[in-house]
Amino acid sequence: MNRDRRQLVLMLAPYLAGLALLVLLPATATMTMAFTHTDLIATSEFIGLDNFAELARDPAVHAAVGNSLSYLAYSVPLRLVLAVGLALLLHRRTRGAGTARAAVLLPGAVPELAYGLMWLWLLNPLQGPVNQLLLLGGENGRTMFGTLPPQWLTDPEDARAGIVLMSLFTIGETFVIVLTARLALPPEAYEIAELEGARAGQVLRRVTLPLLAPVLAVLVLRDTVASLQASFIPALVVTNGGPPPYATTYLSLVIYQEAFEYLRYGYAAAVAALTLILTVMAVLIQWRLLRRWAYHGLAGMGTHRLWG
Amino acid sequence: MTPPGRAPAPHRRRRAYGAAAVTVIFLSPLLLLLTGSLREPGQPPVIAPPLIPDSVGTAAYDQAIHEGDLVRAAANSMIVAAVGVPLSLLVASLAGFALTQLPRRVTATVIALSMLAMTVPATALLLPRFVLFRTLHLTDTLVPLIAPALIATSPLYPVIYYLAFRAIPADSYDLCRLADLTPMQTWRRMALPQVRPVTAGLAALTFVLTWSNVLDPMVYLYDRAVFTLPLALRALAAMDPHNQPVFLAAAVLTTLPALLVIGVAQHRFLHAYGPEGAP
Amino acid sequence: MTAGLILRGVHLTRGTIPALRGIDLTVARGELLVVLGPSGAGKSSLLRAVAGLDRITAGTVAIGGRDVTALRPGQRNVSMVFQSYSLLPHLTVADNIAFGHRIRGADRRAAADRAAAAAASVGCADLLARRPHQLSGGERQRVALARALVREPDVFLLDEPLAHLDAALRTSMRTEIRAVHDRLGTTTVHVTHDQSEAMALGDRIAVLRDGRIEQLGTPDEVWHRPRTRYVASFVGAPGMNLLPADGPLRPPGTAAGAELGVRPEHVTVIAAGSTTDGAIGEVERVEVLGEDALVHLRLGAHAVVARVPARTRPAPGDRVTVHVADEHLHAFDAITGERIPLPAEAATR
Amino acid sequence: MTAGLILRGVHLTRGTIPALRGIDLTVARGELLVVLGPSGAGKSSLLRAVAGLDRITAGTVAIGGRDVTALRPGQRNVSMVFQSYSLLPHLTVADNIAFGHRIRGADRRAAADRAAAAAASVGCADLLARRPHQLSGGERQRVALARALVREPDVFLLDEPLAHLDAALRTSMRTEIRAVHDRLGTTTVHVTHDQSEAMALGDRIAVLRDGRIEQLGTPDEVWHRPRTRYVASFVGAPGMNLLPADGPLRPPGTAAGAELGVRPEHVTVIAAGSTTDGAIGEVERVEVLGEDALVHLRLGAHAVVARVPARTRPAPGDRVTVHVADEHLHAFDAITGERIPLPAEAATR
Amino acid sequence: GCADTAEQTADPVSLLVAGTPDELAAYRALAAAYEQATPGARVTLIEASTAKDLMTKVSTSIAGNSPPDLFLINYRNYGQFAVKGALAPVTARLAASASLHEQDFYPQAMGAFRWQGEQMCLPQNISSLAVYYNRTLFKQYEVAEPAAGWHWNDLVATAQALTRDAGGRTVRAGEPETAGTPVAVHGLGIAPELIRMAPLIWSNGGDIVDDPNAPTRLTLDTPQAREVMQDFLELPRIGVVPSDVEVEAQDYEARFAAGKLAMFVSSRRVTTAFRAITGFEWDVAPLPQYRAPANILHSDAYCMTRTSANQDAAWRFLEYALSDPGATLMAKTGRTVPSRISVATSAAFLSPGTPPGRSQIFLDTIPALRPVPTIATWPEIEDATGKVLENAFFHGDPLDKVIRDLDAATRTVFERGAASR
Ligand SMILES: Nc1ncnc2c1ncn2[C@@H]1O[C@H](COP(=O)(O)OP(=O)(O)OP(=O)(O)O)[C@@H](O)[C@H]1O
Ligand SMILES: Nc1ncnc2c1ncn2[C@@H]1O[C@H](COP(=O)(O)OP(=O)(O)OP(=O)(O)O)[C@@H](O)[C@H]1O
Ligand SMILES: [Mg+2]
Ligand SMILES: [Mg+2]
Repeated sequence: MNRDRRQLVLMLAPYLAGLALLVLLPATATMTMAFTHTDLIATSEFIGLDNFAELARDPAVHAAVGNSLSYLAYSVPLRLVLAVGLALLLHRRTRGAGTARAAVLLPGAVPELAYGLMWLWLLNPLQGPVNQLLLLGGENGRTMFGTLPPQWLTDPEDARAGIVLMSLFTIGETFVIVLTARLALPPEAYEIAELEGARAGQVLRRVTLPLLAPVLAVLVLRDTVASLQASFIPALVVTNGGPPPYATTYLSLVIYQEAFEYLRYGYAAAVAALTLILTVMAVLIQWRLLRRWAYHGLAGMGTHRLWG
Repeated sequence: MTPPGRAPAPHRRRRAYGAAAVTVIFLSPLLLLLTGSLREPGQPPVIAPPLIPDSVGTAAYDQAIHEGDLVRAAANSMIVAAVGVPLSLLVASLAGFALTQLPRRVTATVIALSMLAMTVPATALLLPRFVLFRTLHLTDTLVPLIAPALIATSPLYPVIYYLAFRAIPADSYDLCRLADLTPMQTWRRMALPQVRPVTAGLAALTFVLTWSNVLDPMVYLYDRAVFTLPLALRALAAMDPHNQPVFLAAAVLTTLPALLVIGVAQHRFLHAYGPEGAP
Repeated sequence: MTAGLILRGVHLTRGTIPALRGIDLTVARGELLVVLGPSGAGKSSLLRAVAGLDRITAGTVAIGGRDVTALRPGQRNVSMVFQSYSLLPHLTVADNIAFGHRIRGADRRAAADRAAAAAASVGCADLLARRPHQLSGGERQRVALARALVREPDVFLLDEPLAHLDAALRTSMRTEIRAVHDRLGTTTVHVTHDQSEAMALGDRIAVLRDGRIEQLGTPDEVWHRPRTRYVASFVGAPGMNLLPADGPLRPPGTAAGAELGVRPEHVTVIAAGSTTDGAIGEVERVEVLGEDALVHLRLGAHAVVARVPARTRPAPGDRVTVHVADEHLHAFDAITGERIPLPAEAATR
Repeated sequence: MTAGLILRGVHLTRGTIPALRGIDLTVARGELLVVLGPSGAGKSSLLRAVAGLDRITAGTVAIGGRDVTALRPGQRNVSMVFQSYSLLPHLTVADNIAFGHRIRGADRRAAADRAAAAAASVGCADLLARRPHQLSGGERQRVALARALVREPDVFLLDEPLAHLDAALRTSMRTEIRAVHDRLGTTTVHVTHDQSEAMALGDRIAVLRDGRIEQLGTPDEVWHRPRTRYVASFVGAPGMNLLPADGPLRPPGTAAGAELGVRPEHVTVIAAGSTTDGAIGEVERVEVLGEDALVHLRLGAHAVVARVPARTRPAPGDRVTVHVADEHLHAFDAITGERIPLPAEAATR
Repeated sequence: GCADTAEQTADPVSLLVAGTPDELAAYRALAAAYEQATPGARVTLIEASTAKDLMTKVSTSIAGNSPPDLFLINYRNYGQFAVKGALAPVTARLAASASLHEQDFYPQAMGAFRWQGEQMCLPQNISSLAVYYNRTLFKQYEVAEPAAGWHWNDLVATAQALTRDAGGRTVRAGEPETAGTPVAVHGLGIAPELIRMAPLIWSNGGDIVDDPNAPTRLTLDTPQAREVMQDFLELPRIGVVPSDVEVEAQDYEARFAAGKLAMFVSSRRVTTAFRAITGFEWDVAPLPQYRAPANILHSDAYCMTRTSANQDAAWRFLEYALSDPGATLMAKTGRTVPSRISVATSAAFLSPGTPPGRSQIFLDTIPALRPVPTIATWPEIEDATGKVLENAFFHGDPLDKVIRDLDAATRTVFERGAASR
């Protein structure tokens, strides 16, 4: 047993080393700075919980927490549903499926600045294709739903919706992971469902989703985590944190600004700590909800520990 | 060769239409970038480029390659990807495999740590990592850009591998144990080949992440000679608005290798064992 | 009354391999047809064609008088046991069995009750809460059977549903299948390798070979009047001994190019010398199977197997006289393999 | 000579279920032991315990005189056929068979040649290039068998390796297994549900029940002297009829609390009235199995099965006289189920 | 101060700069020219693309104890470094220099980089606000071109005269007959930012902070400042500036380049971009005033890091970079107004024949230039006020509320700034 156990540990070692060296250690270093006044240039003094006291009063942080949480609430479910839907649509060999898969992945590969620019065009309030489309069915400058077209870049609500919309096009990662998980599901399970005359919805609910449950659970958690630190570059290009004062200021943007523009590293670390706490809380809540559901399924048929 | 699918014809047709619609929805916005890049640089900026370009020219591409020093940047990016992506997949799959075999407590801990690692905002890591690489005298080399391969580029990927390896029937593991395979051999001969779709998918994702990594090079790279594509692109993005086509051309050029990798990888998704891709 | 199941000119290709090549088959409503055939003959493919799991490349399938060729499996109302059980890994035994009912919108309680009853009928009542990977092979197979039997379809398709069960359980499951079948009067196609199962269970037996039906008849017919040499040698454990007509056994009036067949059960072995009526052979090997023994004999250049009571078996190396009554001989065309009526047989007609 | 395989007090728990509860077993070197037992009895668990795939909770395992209890499976040098085949989906048939050899560093060509030979011996020579999902159930099983037989281990562990094969193939595979076993002289543990396979193949038979060995003996012993009522009823298809000693059959000198057993093969059925020596029963149902028929009789309150030649079978509803020779009767303690010597038996000792 | 002066060919001098590709190319040319002019010297250019990237690089590298020897920074950001002692003063070196003299540079620029009596950095350029205008439009609608000394009200009137619909008719907000008519050309584009209002407030005799040397709060509640704010925030109501939606659809710069904006208040930066304009003629005019001429300083400077191990070599490079040939190289980009008087007044900057024809106004305004206060938290103050002002500008908040909000948003920031000095 020893030889195998040693090898297993070796197999895990690079990752653990990376994790410790590149994430855990740096993260700890930063987090300790949350209790200091650090400006990266000269001083660094311990100030206890002052940073936290300040961020409790900081309107930017308030707004960012609200924005990040609302982004999480909308984007996580929407992204997941869309990614799963697309993965299930495209997992089979049909004409055009390959192209479509590549198409879904591609937005994630477009450089962020260009991607932001593209959305700036798309969401252009006057001439943007998105609004042009919305105006198609309507008349008198109203959309097909009879509402005024959204002001993606100037109205706070619409701007946040715009950011969520943007996020829906970068689901490549979730999509690919669901797709590969779906490909690994046993065809026999589907034959059984087919024989029983299960409708598409029932197959989804009773076979596919439960079998994918562990993967989906992980993806939900990951997306939650990611959405609380959503890459701010496209958002920055498109809305620059506004419309004012803080309509699309997310936590990640606050951290970056405080740390590297205002050189308030200690304070940024406190915001990062806050983000971390929020994320861990969100993840724990979700995990409680997901755990029972995700226990079986793909993992259910899993192997037992062998060399343990 | 396409084996007879089980779905009856109308089903398949509907799926084909769906695929076409998805392609259109996801690709047409990107067309804007393409047509934007085909405009003549130096003209007044437009509100948005037309979907169908009025005049087509590649002047922007020439200028981009020249001013952005894209060839050298691409070479640097290639080096990073060529070393980083395989290394990252190796780390991820080895770790994912080990997790299926180690005691449950270890697994749970490592997965929790991975989740925690994903939780840490990237900006919070920037400075300590800089200090770390600086201490190791590795700034201004490509090493810090390859280093994230050690955490599998994203701590999500070992977990995904873990789930994939877990889904392999226990029998297959038993077989390998009977044949006295070491965990390493089991990983290489039995487990890894069975999760090829996962490897292909994660290869594409890892490549995209590595290829478009901009925060790390921004901090670690000083010398223009080691700039990677995202940095070169960032420089071009700072150009005046009338030179936007140049930036877009560079963006398109930057995207092309990723497109290639995605295309190849997605081809591999299909290549699973079994009628529907399942083992 | 319309037939329960009709296949006409059914062809099916799996991958590049033609698994079925022209199956014409009519199963009466309420009939239990057993399908026999060597490994790879296309038995599972036949069931899959009926269920609609694989698209047939030619021909038509009708169930209960309804052409289902173009219908999806779910629309065909068949219930199937897969050769490899095929349980849903994420469901408990109870949920696996109740799956079909739940899909059809049955109330959770009612479905659970029926599942429990079905599990009890296959002796798995205490496994309801387990998941498939926690079951032994035979237990999985029984759960799969329960899942199929719990429904009331137009056709049962059972692919070696008892292969992993012990003899006792197999007998009782066989009875259970028959009982369900008789109670519901459901047309059933049952694939098995077990001869006694085939004989005991089947109203008729279809012998499949290389994607074609070699013989279709009652167990009696298949046993006593194999239509071809192949069926003769395939049915029975072991199958008929086949010898050239000019070999050691030489019944009167056999065509020259024929081959003779005789079941091991009909080969009488007597200690050599006690009578001269028969050929002289040597015992090569003896296998005892409980009450009976298989005696492997060498008659000149030919190998012959005899099934004799274990108590009176000869010992290896013994020289014995081998005797076969004329009425137990079968003749087949040496080239086509088709059955040729023998005088003795012709007389009984 | 050391024993090929020794298990002492082996306990094994799967999940929370005690699958083996105290197995003591010695298999001689070169012996072929057949394991019989009902579904869920622990047969597969026994093989897994020997292979080391599951850690035993108590006891020791020794292979070829070497205590392997603490060794990992790979160090035990066993070769196994899994009940569910366990083929690797990404490898071709050839590579699946060659898997073990390639791992051990065998030259690619040599391994391929051996794989081809092994495939040919199980009749899969033309499937070498296919992948498992392109095979029929029986073909998969044969490939699994080939993969096990291609090696030369200290112990073969075969878990129902022939379950999905037709009778003809099963007979020839059985011969193949025996041949390999005889050639290599390898200790073999073979799980099967097929009685004739057990009888034909096994040097000895172990009957497992609920994780314990109920009887261990030669096929003859198990058949003729079942150690318990359970073995009596389990072995045979169908097993022994069991009747109370004060029931319709009443041999001289039976203890009051005993149960009598008689194999269906030994129940003689004669048209009622032709003789008065025996009990009178009524025929309830008749199953024809080729040459034989099973006659289900009712003797007063008791059900009895008789195996009679199909030609002389009675019809359902017939009233018949049932006779059993005394020497064919077995007696068991009604409470413990243990065998009780009968006078007739005692005499033959 | 532990530099090895003897060794000329020691470590190369590292210079961190940010800019567009053409600016970076100019720096590269500068470095090359220096290396050629000074045998054995080497310069390593560290290129960032934007000012933000530069800040990130400077801060991480200083924190990581590997700062560049020199970096280029805007004086509005330089306060954080000056205050925290990250910079090496150059007062003594300048005094001792044979080639560089204080009087070679515009004092307004030099002053902005002086901190507690020390010259912390040497300015590379000196820019200011100007009104870019579309001369073709002025001619077409026969509106008089702006002249030096014009008043804010003149600007507004001019803007009104130039705000036209697609048919060329003037559009006036509030006039019923033109209500709802889409505006094709707006009269004026000006970003609602503190640094745009500041010169106007100064011009009106007010100030933006209580004490320019040690600011503790904004003083926008003075009558002088109020008047300017009032006028400024009125612009959208008058309808001469594009609405927020229109700005988001097309920003001022693009709007001007597209000929849809008659006047645009900006610094020298946009010149290069506008030189690509072919569709119409354009020029620059001085910033309008209230009572007295006033303008705001835009300037970048070379700063030397205190922990640099190579300060002497760095200084030698500085001497070259700010010399006539060095400064001329940088002036050729056209983006900036050179801080070196001799170069600013040469053809290298004034570049006769290329627009803007009235480049001289950038020099003329120099005497009226004022810097914003040097305080560590100035970037934060700009961001915070920007948000309030943008809201007020486009949504028409009442003036009192705006001033209150501005004060509330900046008080603590000023406090922090004061604390860190
Ligand atoms: N993974 C498991 N988890 C829990 N219980 C199990 C598991 N596998 C088998 N069992 C239980 O252990 C007992 C022995 O199982 P085993 O597989 O050894 O039976 P078996 O004799 O091989 O039966 P079969 O003939 O049906 O294959 C059974 O009661 C079974 O339900
Ligand atoms: N997915 C597949 N792809 C290609 N060939 C296949 C596939 N499945 C089965 N075959 C082939 O089709 C033929 C018929 O297979 P089928 O499964 O119907 O046999 P079967 O009669 O059920 O055999 P068994 O008794 O071994 O289960 C066989 O030759 C088999 O090799
Ligand atoms: Mg089959
Ligand atoms: Mg078993």
